[in-house]
Amino acid sequence: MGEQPARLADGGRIDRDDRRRFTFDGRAVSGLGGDTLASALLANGIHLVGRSFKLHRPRGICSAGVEEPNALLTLRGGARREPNVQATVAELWDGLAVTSQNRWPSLALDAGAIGGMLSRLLPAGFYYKTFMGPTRRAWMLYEPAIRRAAGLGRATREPDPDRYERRQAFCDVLVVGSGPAGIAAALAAGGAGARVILVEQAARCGGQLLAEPVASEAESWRSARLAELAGLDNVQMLTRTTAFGLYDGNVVGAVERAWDHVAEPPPGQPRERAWTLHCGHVLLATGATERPLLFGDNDRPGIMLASAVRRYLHDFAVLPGRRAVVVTDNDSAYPTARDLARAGAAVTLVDTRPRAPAAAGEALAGERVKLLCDGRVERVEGRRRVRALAVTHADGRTRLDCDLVCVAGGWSPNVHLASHLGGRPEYRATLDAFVPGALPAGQSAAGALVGEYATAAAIDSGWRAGLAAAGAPVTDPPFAAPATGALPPGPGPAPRPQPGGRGKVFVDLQNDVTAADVALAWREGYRSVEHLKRYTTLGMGTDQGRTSNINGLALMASLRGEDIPTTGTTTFRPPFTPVALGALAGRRVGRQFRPERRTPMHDWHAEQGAEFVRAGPWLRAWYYRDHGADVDRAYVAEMRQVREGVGMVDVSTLGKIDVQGPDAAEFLNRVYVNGWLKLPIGKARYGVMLRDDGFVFDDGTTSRIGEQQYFMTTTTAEAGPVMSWLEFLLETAWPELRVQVTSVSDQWAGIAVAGPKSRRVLAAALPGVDVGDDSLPPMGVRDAECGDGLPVRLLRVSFSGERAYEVYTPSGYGRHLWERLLEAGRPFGLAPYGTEALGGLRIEKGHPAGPELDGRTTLDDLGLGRMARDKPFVGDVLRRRPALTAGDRRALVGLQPLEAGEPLRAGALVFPHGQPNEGHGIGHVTAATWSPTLGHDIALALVERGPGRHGETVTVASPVHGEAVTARVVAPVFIDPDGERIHAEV
Amino acid sequence: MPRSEREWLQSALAGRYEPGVRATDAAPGLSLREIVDWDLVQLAAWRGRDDELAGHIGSVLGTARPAPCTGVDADGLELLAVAPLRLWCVAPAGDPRLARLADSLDAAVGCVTPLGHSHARVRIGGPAARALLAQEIAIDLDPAACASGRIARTALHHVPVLLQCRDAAAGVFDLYLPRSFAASSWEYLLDLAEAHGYKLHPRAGPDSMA
Amino acid sequence: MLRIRCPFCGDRDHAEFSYGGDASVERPPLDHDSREDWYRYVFVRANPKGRHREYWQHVHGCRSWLVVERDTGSHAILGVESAAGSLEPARDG
Amino acid sequence: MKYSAWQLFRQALGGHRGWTEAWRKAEPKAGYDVIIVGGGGHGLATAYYLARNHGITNVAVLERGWIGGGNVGRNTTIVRSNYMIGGNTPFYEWSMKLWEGLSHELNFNVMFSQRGQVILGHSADQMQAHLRRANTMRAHGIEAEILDRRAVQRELPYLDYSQRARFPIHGAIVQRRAGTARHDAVAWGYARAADRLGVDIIENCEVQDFAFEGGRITGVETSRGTIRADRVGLAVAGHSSQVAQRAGIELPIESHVLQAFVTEPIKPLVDHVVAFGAEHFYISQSDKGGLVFGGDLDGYNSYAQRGNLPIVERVAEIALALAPCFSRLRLLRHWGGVMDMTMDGSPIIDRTPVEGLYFNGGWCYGGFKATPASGWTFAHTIANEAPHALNACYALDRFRQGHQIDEAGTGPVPNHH
Repeated sequence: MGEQPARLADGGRIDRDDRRRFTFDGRAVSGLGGDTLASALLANGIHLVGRSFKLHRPRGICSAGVEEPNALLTLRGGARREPNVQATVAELWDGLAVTSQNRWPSLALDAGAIGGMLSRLLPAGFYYKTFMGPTRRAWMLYEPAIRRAAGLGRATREPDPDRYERRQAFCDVLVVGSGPAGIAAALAAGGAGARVILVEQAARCGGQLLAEPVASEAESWRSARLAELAGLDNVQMLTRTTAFGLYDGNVVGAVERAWDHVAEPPPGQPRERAWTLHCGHVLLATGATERPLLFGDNDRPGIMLASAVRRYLHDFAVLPGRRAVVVTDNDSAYPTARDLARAGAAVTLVDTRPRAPAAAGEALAGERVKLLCDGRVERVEGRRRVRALAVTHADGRTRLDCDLVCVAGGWSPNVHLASHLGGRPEYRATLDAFVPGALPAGQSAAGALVGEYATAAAIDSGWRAGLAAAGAPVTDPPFAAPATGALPPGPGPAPRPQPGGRGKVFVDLQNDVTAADVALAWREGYRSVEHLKRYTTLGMGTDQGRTSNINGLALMASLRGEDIPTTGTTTFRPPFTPVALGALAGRRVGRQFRPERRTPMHDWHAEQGAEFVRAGPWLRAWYYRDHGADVDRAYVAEMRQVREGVGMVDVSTLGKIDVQGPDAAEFLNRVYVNGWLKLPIGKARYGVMLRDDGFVFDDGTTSRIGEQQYFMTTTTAEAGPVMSWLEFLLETAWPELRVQVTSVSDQWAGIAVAGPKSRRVLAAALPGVDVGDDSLPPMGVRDAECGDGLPVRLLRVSFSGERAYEVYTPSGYGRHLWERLLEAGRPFGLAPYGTEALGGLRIEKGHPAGPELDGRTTLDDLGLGRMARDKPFVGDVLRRRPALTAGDRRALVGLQPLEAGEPLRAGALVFPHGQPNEGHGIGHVTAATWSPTLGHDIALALVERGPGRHGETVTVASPVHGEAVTARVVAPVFIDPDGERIHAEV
Repeated sequence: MPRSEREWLQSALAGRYEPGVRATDAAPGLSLREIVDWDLVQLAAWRGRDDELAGHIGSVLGTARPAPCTGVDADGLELLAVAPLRLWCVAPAGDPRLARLADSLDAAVGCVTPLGHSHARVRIGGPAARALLAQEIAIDLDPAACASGRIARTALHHVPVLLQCRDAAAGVFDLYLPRSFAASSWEYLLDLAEAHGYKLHPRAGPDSMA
Repeated sequence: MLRIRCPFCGDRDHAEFSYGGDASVERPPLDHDSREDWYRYVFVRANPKGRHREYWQHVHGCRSWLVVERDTGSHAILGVESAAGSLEPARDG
Repeated sequence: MKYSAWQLFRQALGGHRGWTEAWRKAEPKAGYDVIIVGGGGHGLATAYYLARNHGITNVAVLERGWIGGGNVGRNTTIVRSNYMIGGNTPFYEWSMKLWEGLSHELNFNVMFSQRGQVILGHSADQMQAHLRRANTMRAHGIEAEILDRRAVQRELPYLDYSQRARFPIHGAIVQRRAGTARHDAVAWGYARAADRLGVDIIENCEVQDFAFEGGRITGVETSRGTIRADRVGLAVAGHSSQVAQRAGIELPIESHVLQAFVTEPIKPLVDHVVAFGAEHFYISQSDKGGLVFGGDLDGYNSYAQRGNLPIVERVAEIALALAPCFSRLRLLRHWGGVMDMTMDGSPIIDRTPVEGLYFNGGWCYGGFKATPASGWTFAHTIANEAPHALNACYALDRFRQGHQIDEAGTGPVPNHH
């Protein structure tokens, strides 16, 4: 076969000087710049491009756009491999490699077709009725085979090498679609001064105008108007951009295939760009889609939509067949017959109507087209390509040799976007189609979408809608509508030809749903449109049933003996056409998936070989590799360091809130369970907050800095929620309080220096600052400035139980303070420690933390009940509900193994000793650590009636590890119960 | 500011800031710079006392309070109306007027919170500045909708930031990034900027142009 | 995509706000000791289909708490005011 | 007519003209012993078990539209029983046991695929939480495994184990018996099986009001007239507040929209149900080949069965954080379902203050997997006018008493569960 044998000598909007080579299933072929993959394949006489989903029937190219149900191909390879790409949408580039799908070993002979021969055993929903035996788990035997058989193309398993972007944009008027109506609308709104964005999913603007010859009035109109648009700097035109969804607030999601029409995007450029369009007005000019006809074997390659064939003729200069039969039930296919004849094809036109209306007849005047009226297709010959058509008609029965069949079953407006917000499309009998129902303010529709099929009418409706959208007075278009070769479907629809003829009558080509399947669904009672759809999978394909919905609906309606509107329609869901997940994610991939929070000392930790742990958005130093090969060795060394000498830990992640105002004390007194009215300046206090429902919310230390100024700290995890909660109370519950709260978490770096040598380290590091116990006793607070001017805030608080201080400084100085302390601490053996050691130290002291503050514990559960004062505070009323005060609640205890060597682990369960370890047990271990001080594992646990069980032995089980350790319940303070070490110094 | 403080002070972008040009073609679409040597204090009024706060501003600076979501420039000291009852006062480090604004505020009117260390500040200019910001920020930055002096506290990929339009005509913006997020957000911005090409200038003070 | 007109910041995107739930339930005074009333405030919801007064915080903006009136069937936003009340009226962004 | 391969063969010979209605198109009778309001999975299952377990066959299921049109036909079809908190663990495990025999029980293939659910852990703390969950399951005789990073990589090689992962995978908790089922088939299967036991399934019949007599319910007013009933059970999750209100019952429930997503069909890629650990996201592959996934609620009260763009984008981001190779896969459809969100994230199956009126709802995310046990226990509660041991904890009054069943620990904030 010669090169591009079906390419016409002239015409088309392709670039004949730009020859592009590509391969189809390994076969080298060529096309031209401006081709789609489909037009290039057709130019090479290739119709058979795939096998159907269920029955593996040979399938060809059926359309010229996003409605394509059949021609799904796999593009590219390796990491860029993409299955299920519509050949009618993909643009051709030089070097493109294309493979067909769902066939083995080859497209021509496909083993799967055997399944097709068994098709009588595979009616709609057959799988609900079988595969249930022999065993209860039988489905697990059948499923793998069924999964392999299903699923169209194969996806890559490699990470995507391409970039994607998101973009926000704002406009007064968004016009969706660049057909005659869309172009007129954009010109009208743009001319009226509105900020306009026009989106067109194809590479070329023009919509149905692209089906007109390049040498035509329509084409000159198209180019003139596009030039005018390009001249308006308040109009932005986005081609290759699909408006995929209409969302609340007149927001439209659109995806621009910016660099998907080349082998690889240029460096730095995105393959696709997802636009979020914030629109004052959304004007839909999304056009209409032609419907196929129902007859036996109507799925054979070579059977195409009439409008698509005309588009291939004039936009791509491709003649898809030389012996054509056009079968139509309306006028709109007559121009296709005429133009095929003019292009040199032998054409027969079969009109299902008794006689052709005058307008239609004129279109054929003087053309060599044979016209047969009152026609019906009886039989289709040919498997991999249509060979002949047997038709009955007014004058009898004829067998028509052919290699192309153009079908025209009327038009369906593309109402998808118009119904994304729940608006029900409404059926218009005169069109035998659904059009958008009433649209909300800020949205309108024009052109074929509202049934204005004639070019002039479409242009006029677009122009008026455009002016209205821009809020401008409505005038007549300043330009005359072009005469075109197109014809509207004609006066009213003829009665739908009933499906007939031999062979399967396909309604949904992609999902292999036949007229018989629809009848079966009806017979079995799946009669509501949704049941029909779900039972037969009608319209559930990647084409969202663009060519099948109405035909299926009409069949069901006639079976129910109702009209179409009574039978109803299914809702259309976004996206309008499938959207790559990569485009939706934009650059928020890999490390940039979520932002990271780092402390001012982060880089130091990294440089010094810290292993980091993720705490929400934060990265925290978990342990330092210098201190041990793995976390278990390192944290023990770090704990020992604190108990025996001095260590320091980065606590900058703590939430810090500046609380100021004449009523600040009263405010704290309401949000904390304990008392705050008498806290003197220069003192800190531990506080606990409850939720309204009486469970513990958060805890932390709050210091009184000045007469009406407090410095609140929260846990790292709850910093954000606590801040919002305080703001909520101040703005909604107690607006009368004169209090301002400001997050200062990022203003301050924080370092805890802990251990018997901590005071001496501070004295050395902070010249001129008195850190003596008189000026800084336990729970003392001081703002101070070092001799050299370094500002610090000192808190004498201890999480470890040792003498300890928290030192804060403005975060810009954080690393300096850290290094200064390290330097000054060297003589004392100061070493940093990480969060693992921090956790171990607090377990030894029994301080509740994250694992105990799990949102399900009460003050009493945590042994903090005595903190509550007799005053109103948030959560006080509901914490007294029966279930929260019941005696059998799980409360905090310590656990230690009877045998020193035995392990205790967080996540283990606690059972009564000597009873089977079944059910929920009497408690669970919340935190566990090796205690270097005691030389064995210790744990904190929440255990029923915990405090009453001190001394009891229990079983601590981790069935996952096959462990059951006998342990003793003890008080949750393992070392220094009298708290003397906070004074200790060496 | 005193020499010693300069040595102590570390930018949140330290280690992630290498001035130079990153662009595929000769003309980078973006000009980026970290702004340093500035200070920030927040003045907040108790509810119902914001007029007195405005009076206080007037008496110290002789300027009127800025309208919501705008800033006014009192020869180098910028007042930004960032929230109800709240003003940010931004000035070159060591500007004595900051201290005066803070120290002389009547405690019966409102309170002062130093926030000078809580943000990193970057200046974004060049023809692609709006395009860059529009990749993440859902605010209409068209000069007609966002004039010079306009500010907006908004979100940049989950991070609360303050965006200031310094020059609508030239398309120059300042971004205040919360310190703990700054390094991460900066890495993200540079990644987005690759699509446009950028020139990263050496750090400079508030008065430097992009 | 909800666009909420913050009285202070103007028209802003969904992503800048966090939801605070039903604003029609009245919070009992702190010293109000009726467990039943607190139970109803914390747990019981009218959950209307249609107009709904609800709290949103402009958490990535000025951090104001707002009372938004929104239709839970159509998501149409019918009004926005600051929860604390004492702000200037809604202004354009 | 019994379904079987043999039957399929016989019908094929007759051109499939012999198949009969899966369930009768029943006309409402004047009265019933029990009326179930709501023809979703739970309502149909309840009717089935009323007939099967309690011999109560004079039952009608009233459905406003078409059966299975609510969340049973909109969810992401995940079935699991890996619950940790008292009450939940045994209930969902009983449901799992019923799932394992369901296709046989109903003679309708619900395609229950026990492909295993893998929940990832991204930190030591998270793995500790997983360990407690796994131990709780084991102690209840429910199989559960903890996998380390290597083992996860062996089984799910397509996830992100690279340096660029923002939340590196530390390990996972696995329940092998968990999986997916064909959601529509569950509704149709229960409907057909209930119908065969004599239950009337009445579609396009909206309940508009209730009839009382001396504080006891006596029937319902519907779009197709008044229907008497001794007992009425509500199973209208998503719209519980709306319906219960007409019976004067207040609920601790808000309605929120949860979105679901499906990609184009591809050949087998994801063989398990996989849940991301750092944010809420779960994914599996349908037998047709589409990747089915979901994430968080949109996060504000809604009765609109559609969601918004922010969640669509967030879910796509998480999908790629989980498996970068998903990037070029295309989203085919996304839709929304209206959830009853309770104040503790757990359901309600109980009597109500109105005599003869029973309530089943508040299913939050958990409704689909619970369908069999929900029907089983609700039927028991209605038949015996007292809860079954398995649903005693799901009492309507538990919030007043403080018996919150808060698996997430996020407190009385419906959109945080």
